[in-house]
Amino acid sequence: MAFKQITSPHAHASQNTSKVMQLVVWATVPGLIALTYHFGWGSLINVVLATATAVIAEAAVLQLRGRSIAFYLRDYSAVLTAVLLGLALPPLAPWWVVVVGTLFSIVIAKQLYGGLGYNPFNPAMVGYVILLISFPIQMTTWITPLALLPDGVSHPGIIESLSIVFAGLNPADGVTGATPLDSFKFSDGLLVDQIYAQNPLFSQAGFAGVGWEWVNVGFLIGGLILLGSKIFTWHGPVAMLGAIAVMSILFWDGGSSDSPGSALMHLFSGASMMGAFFIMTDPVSSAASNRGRLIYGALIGVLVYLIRAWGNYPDAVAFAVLLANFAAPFIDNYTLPRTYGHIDRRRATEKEEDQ
Amino acid sequence: MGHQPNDVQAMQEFAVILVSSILINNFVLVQFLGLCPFMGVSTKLESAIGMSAATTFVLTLTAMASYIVDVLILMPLGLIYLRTIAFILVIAAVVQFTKMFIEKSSPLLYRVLGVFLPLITTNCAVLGVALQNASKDLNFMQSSLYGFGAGAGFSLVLIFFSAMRERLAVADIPAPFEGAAIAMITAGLMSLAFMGFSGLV
Amino acid sequence: MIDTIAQYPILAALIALVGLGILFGGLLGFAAEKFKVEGDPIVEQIDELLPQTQCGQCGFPGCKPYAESIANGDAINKCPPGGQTTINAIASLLDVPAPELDAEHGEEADLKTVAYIREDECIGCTKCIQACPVDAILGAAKLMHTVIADECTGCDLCVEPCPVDCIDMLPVEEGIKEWHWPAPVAPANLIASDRRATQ
Amino acid sequence: MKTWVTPGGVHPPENKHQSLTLPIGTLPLPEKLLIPLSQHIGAAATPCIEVGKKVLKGQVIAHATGPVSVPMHAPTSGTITAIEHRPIAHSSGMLAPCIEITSDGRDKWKKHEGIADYEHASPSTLLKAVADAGIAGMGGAGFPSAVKLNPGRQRPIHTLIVNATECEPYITADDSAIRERAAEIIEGIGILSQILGNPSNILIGIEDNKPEAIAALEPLVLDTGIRVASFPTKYPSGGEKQLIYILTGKEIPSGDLPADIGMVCVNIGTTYAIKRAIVNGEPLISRVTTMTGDACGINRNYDTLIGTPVSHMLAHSEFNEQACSRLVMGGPMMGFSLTSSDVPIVKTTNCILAPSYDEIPDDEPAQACIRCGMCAEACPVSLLPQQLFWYSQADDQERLEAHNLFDCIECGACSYVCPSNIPLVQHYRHSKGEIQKARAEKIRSDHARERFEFHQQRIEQADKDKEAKRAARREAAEQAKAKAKAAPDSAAAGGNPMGGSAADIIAAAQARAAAKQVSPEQQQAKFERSIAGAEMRVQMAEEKLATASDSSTDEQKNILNAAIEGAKQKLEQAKARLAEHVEQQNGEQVD
Repeated sequence: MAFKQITSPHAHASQNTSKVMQLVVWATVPGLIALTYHFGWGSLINVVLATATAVIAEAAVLQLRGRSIAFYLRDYSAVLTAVLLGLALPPLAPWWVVVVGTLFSIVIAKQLYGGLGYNPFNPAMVGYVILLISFPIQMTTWITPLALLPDGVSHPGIIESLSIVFAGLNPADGVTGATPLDSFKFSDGLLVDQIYAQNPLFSQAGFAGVGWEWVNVGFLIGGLILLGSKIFTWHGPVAMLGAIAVMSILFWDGGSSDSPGSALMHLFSGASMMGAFFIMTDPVSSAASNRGRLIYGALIGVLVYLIRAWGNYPDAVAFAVLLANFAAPFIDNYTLPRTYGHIDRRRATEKEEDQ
Repeated sequence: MGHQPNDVQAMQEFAVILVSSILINNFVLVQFLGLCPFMGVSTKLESAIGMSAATTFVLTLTAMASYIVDVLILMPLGLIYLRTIAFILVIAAVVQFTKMFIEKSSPLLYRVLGVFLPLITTNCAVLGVALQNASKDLNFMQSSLYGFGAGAGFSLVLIFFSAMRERLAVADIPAPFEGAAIAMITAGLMSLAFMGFSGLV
Repeated sequence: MIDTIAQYPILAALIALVGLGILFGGLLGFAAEKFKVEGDPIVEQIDELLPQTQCGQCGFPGCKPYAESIANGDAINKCPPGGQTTINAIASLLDVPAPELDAEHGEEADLKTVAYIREDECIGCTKCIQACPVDAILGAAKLMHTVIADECTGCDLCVEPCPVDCIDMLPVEEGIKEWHWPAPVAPANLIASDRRATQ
Repeated sequence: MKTWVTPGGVHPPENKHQSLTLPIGTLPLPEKLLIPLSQHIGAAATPCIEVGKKVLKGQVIAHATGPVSVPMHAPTSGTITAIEHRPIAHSSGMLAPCIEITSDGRDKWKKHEGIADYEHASPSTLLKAVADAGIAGMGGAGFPSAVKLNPGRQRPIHTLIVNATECEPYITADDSAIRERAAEIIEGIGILSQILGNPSNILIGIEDNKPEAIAALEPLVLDTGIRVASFPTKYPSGGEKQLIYILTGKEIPSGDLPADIGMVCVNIGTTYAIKRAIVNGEPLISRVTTMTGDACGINRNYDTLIGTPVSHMLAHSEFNEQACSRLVMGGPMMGFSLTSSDVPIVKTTNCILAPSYDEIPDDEPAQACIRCGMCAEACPVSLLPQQLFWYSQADDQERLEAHNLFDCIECGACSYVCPSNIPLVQHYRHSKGEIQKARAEKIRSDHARERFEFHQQRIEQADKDKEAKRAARREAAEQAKAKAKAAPDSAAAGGNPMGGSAADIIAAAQARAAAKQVSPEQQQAKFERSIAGAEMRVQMAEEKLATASDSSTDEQKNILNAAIEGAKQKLEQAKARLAEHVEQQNGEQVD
């Protein structure tokens, strides 16, 4: 009788990459709901449009490379990238913004490097940064949160939203506005308390910024679900959020006009939570070991704060993630865990074992 | 901030120069200077570290030497128009000196750096530092620091980049993009990320 | 003095540049003396990476001379016994791109071979003994010779001189102790890779 | 009792209940048994019987080769029918030397008895008995027990750990052995302790998923100093290094053995074999093996003779080949797949697993590694499997070693959790093999270099020697030549009457030099002798001519005449030279 020669182990856990990716996609739902509730249909349209673009782009590249399209599409990584990019883009952004960003994400940042598993940079963030630098106006036009809409104005309905996105119609007055980080950054000469009192984005907020705080809570919930299902370890997100908190407490000067803002505001504004749980946890482009992820996360946190506080960009998660991606392979070389039976950690560049 | 004591102010100034030269005006990723060693010596981490050390050394030394030549010789004699040629002379001498030093102290590094070591002479980053120093009217300390910062910035991105390229060596990159092509794309994406530093300081 | 010179810009420029030249020339002259280098330790490192078959397929009488030649800038792809692995290792040492094996010097053998003398046919001429670069052949004039298989590098230098063609290069058999798992192969229909197609 | 927790680990479904419903059984005697000569780590045993010979059960059929080796014994009585290469239980599916015994069906033991009064026997006597019984570690690695139990004086053993962990799913061989043979096992541990010089600490490490086994052991260890340490179930806890850490919190330094930190770890099956060897005098010829998996109708443990073909076992377990997805020797995590069911059970075989496709489906194609890090979380020795995989693909041996590839115990936890179905362990095994090959080649090439350098030196030396010899010979030749020149040999001197002036001078000088050495009287005698000789030759030639004149042809006569003429000439010359010589002598005397 003849049998197959197969390497051990023979047993296999039920987890697989497609399931992981799908779970991450589902975990964005609380955040998406919050976005849709507070900012209208725009985000949902972004997500759908980006997903369609991503799947087509990925299939096209795979076709060009002569790979099995079905096999690679089934890993859902393109969908995940598109969903994350769609969530990060401003709602009701023109369709070409979404399409261009997604194309850059999938084609340049992912497929040129060989596809899933090989991309050194987070594809969604590459797409985002390219858009931010190329189309600053479209990228900084946000929607006013539901609670702050002027009387008689509401978010555009689904049909109207579609025509804004695809036909270039202008949304009604008052529907677009600044984000909390934006308005905070450009309120020079005002004390923090004054900003909080004068700007409805803060004065009518629960604890950080109208609408935004709930979006962040939504992503936090999704992130905790993923953490609970052991999709990633706590090291990265905790290090990143911790670093943001520590930096903002360190530089909180009691609320002077130079103050870059409170820890609470930084943690629950902009893309903090989404960055911490959905962007920087992208394992492909992050550091490999737990210790490496602590350093990697902290680096992102520090960079986010630095750029938010003193740089030109009000939100900095995308830049910070890309910069940390750049550093990740280097971090990996010097953060190997201590292996059983060894006294010290080793460096990846070590030539021979020191006996 | 004008009321703060002088040394604190000086310290802040130095910090600004460093941050500016390392991150915001990074010679490679923002000013696009010194790209040939950046692409050429980044396939291996070890040689990248060696190249970084050599370049930083040369940059600092050149910044100092060119300052001295500029202030003590060119300015008094009204020969500012000779800056470029005088600086090139300075750079050539410093690089040659570094080359001899490395050849003696680390033959393998010497071999690994190969043609790029003498090429530091023509590394535009070096001349760039000397000329920028002169045009910015920095003093001796500031010039040296600027030179060192430029070297540190170069080292930072070169070392990170080489660690990344080592990883890319295994990636399943489409054939037309293998090697230098994907490295250029990576450098481009990096430079994109470095735009995030603009406005800092 | 400075004023005088400053009045004649050409003179000033001349003096400044010549002065600088002399200054740096002196400095470099001093450095050249101080950091004088003798010998080339890289040869040893290259020699370490060569397979030491001493087969001479590279055109040099042994591995060491080839190592010296590489250190002096010769091509690194002339060693068929080492094959691509050796080329890659040297390329990595010298940090140059790894070329493919130069077919002019021979092809990389898939299997390691050792010489084997058909002892019945051996006439005891000692020609192969003289050809062997590692003294792996035992025997004396008019007596049958034999190869010490463990010492044989598989260079096949002994095959040519044998007047009765009684030397075969036989592949070394891989026993159960030498066996190790092959690398897993990706399913063919998934990776119809463009990368491999170009190679 | 305090236990420690190893990093990583996984919790695969245990699947142990199937094979525990029935007690340990025995199989009918197989017709043919196949005993591989290498069932252990170390040198293969050397056969000491010939084909055709009859053997009794327990009789030695192969001797140990060297110190790290074990002998083999006939598992049953019968005839040796072959000593040749056969497929054995090895991942490669390759052949290896085996001894085949055709059973005579009588299963007749050779005479055997244990060591009476073993409690008072010396450790060396006991060790010899263990070695002679052919016992090698039965947990999986198969390290010769007698070697392991003899760490030497400089490594005193303070802790003896008995490994009853059996952390792999499906396997219940140790569990059922403890349930049924606890007393004998404890006796075996006592013997081990005696051999090791009564270590202060004796622990039985067992996972808490075997409550029956723990219950069987606990009453027996009271007042023996042995402690039963149970700890939470996790795979892999049964690795020697892992178990030592779990029980003592100590790590074995990389590359060292447990004995280097004063510990010895022995599988619980081995302790039973040692008891049987010492007390009953039985060599290791059978072991408990689990037969399990859904492709078999009967799942249970068997007391199997070493050498029993797997096919025999399957045949008695209602095996359904169509339903079987693969055939595994060992457990689902570390066992290796068998390509043929003809291979025999060996001393290290604790389980034969014949799973159905539902239990263990065919492997799915590997997807890209997304560096998710689940493997690193599962790794029990804190490696970074994703990095190892990356460098294994790149064949970057330097980085692999820097990432401690050789500390990988190949437990398979990383592959088990990998969401992309990457056969990580196979990558590591491949890379380990490649690195070992490279190391061996490095040694070979260094050796070749030495030999080449020596060769060159030798050639150089030989050339030098040759040159020196040639120089010496040249000198000797010149001297000889000088002698010859000086000697007024008739042919030499006479053949050259009109040489060049320079040559004449030299010849003269040489002649003078020679003349000084030879006394004139001697020379005169020599000349006279040559004259006498020449006269003789002339005479003989003339006689010949006289006798030949009647019968010979003109031609022959001419030759003879010429010879006479020549001889006469020589005679003349010799006379002339004598005269010259005498004249010279006189002249010299005058001078």
